Amino acid sequence: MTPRTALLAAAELLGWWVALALLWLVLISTVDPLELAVGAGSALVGALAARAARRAVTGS
Amino acid sequence: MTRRTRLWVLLTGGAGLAALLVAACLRLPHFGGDRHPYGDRAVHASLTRHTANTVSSVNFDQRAFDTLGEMTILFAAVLGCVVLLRQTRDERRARPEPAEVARPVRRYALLVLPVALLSGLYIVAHGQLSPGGGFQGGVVAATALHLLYLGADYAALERVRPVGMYEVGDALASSAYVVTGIAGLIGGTAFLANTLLPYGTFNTLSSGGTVPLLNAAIGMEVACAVVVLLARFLDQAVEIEEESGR
Amino acid sequence: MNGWLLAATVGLAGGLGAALWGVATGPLRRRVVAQNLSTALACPSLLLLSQAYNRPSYVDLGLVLALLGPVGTLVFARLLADELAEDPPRAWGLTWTVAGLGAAAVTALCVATGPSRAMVKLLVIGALLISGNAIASRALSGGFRGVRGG
Amino acid sequence: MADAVIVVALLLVAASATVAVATRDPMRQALVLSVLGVVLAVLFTVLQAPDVGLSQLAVCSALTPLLLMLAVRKVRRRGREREGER
Repeated sequence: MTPRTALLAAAELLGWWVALALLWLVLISTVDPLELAVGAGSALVGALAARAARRAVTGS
Repeated sequence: MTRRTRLWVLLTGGAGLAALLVAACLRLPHFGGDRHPYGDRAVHASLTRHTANTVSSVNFDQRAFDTLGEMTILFAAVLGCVVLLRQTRDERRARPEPAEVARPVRRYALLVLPVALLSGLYIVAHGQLSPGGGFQGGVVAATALHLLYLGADYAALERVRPVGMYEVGDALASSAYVVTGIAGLIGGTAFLANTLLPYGTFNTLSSGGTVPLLNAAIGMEVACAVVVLLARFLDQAVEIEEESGR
Repeated sequence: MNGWLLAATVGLAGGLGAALWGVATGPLRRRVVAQNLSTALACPSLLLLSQAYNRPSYVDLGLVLALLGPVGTLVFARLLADELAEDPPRAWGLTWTVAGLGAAAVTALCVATGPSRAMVKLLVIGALLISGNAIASRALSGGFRGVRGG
Repeated sequence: MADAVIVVALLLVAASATVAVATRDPMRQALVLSVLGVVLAVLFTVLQAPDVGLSQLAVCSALTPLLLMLAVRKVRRRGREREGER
């Protein structure tokens, strides 16, 4: 895990996290701190799944 | 006890049951009418506990014990599938060969997988506010994971989905549901009673006391159960073959 | 007289009726296209119903159908790849007209809801639905040619 | 007006259920079951039961077809292997 690939991985995760957090904001109706916290957590899970899926497919 | 007499016993029993059913149906509230004795009480109870979605309140608060039964039914069904669809001695497991899928389909699968996963988590989290809940969100999240099989091949899905972890997740979520129930006992009230947590402000994520917790437990349990179930079906259909030489 | 409800009823009766007739009769390739179009027609109807009943929470049903409808068609495309290989379905015209209908319904709903996060949610659902159905019909007409074992 | 949509949904469910029973080939029946699921979800939504409609949608749109088609594939493959050996 050279620094470069680590940076790339972090950038990809961050990209997915921002996109999914925005999608969460669109999905919910009322915005309050707890919703944002749960949204951030779910977006992180989604970002990890997205990266794992891409690596699984390209790796094959 | 010839066949004819047995038939007669069946017919009389059936006729009696039919008569009772018709009598009961005649006294049901009118279709689309405004008198709902059970509905009014359920809505009143769910509103007093600040749960916006009455169906979730019935599922996870007033009749939480029935949902415990439903959860164990799903758990037992998946357990039965795992036992039945296991690899027997005379079968061998062939490596699933990588499949070549059209680029747009693969890109679509990789794009929609996280979106569907997030939507599933959204449906589980807002179970007690808007239509949805643990069951629906869990199935959506589990189906999202299988976009990998549809968009690429089974080897890619196997790399991302360690089945053992999902079986543990299934068992953990079921026991989390039961432990939340027992916490009600320890708290001095009844099993699965919704008296532990404050009910929070209406129509927010933290409203409804233990309803969100039970929702999350059911969501995780259903998602893991569906993944384990589909894993066994996919194994049988894609990987496991009979020994050709007799 | 609720215009949205009328539009939803016409969409359901006409669209789903035709999809059901298409999936019930005819060669396998037409049945698969009919199944694909059944979700492409049902999702806008669900969105119209949520506007007709004035309940924004019903939009989540449209969201789930827009996400999982095309996945169902991908399942059929992948597991029927051998049967569909002989005469692959060619229904681009029909798919794009139905997508156009869906887009029209979504834009009408967006105009009705006005600029807000709810409108963005409707646009996201519309985009998911149309891209999903386009990809699904792409998969039906030969997306899984290289797949032997399924 | 609201009843009209209920009548349409009920008719569609009745028709697709009959077609599902009438279709003999399992693969074609899986297709019809998928459409039946969507129509049932619409009926539940029209009868103001969105939670049930959502469960019906979540299960019938992708999960049931996948289970059905995998089972049909396994049975067909086993049949073909048996014929190959005989």
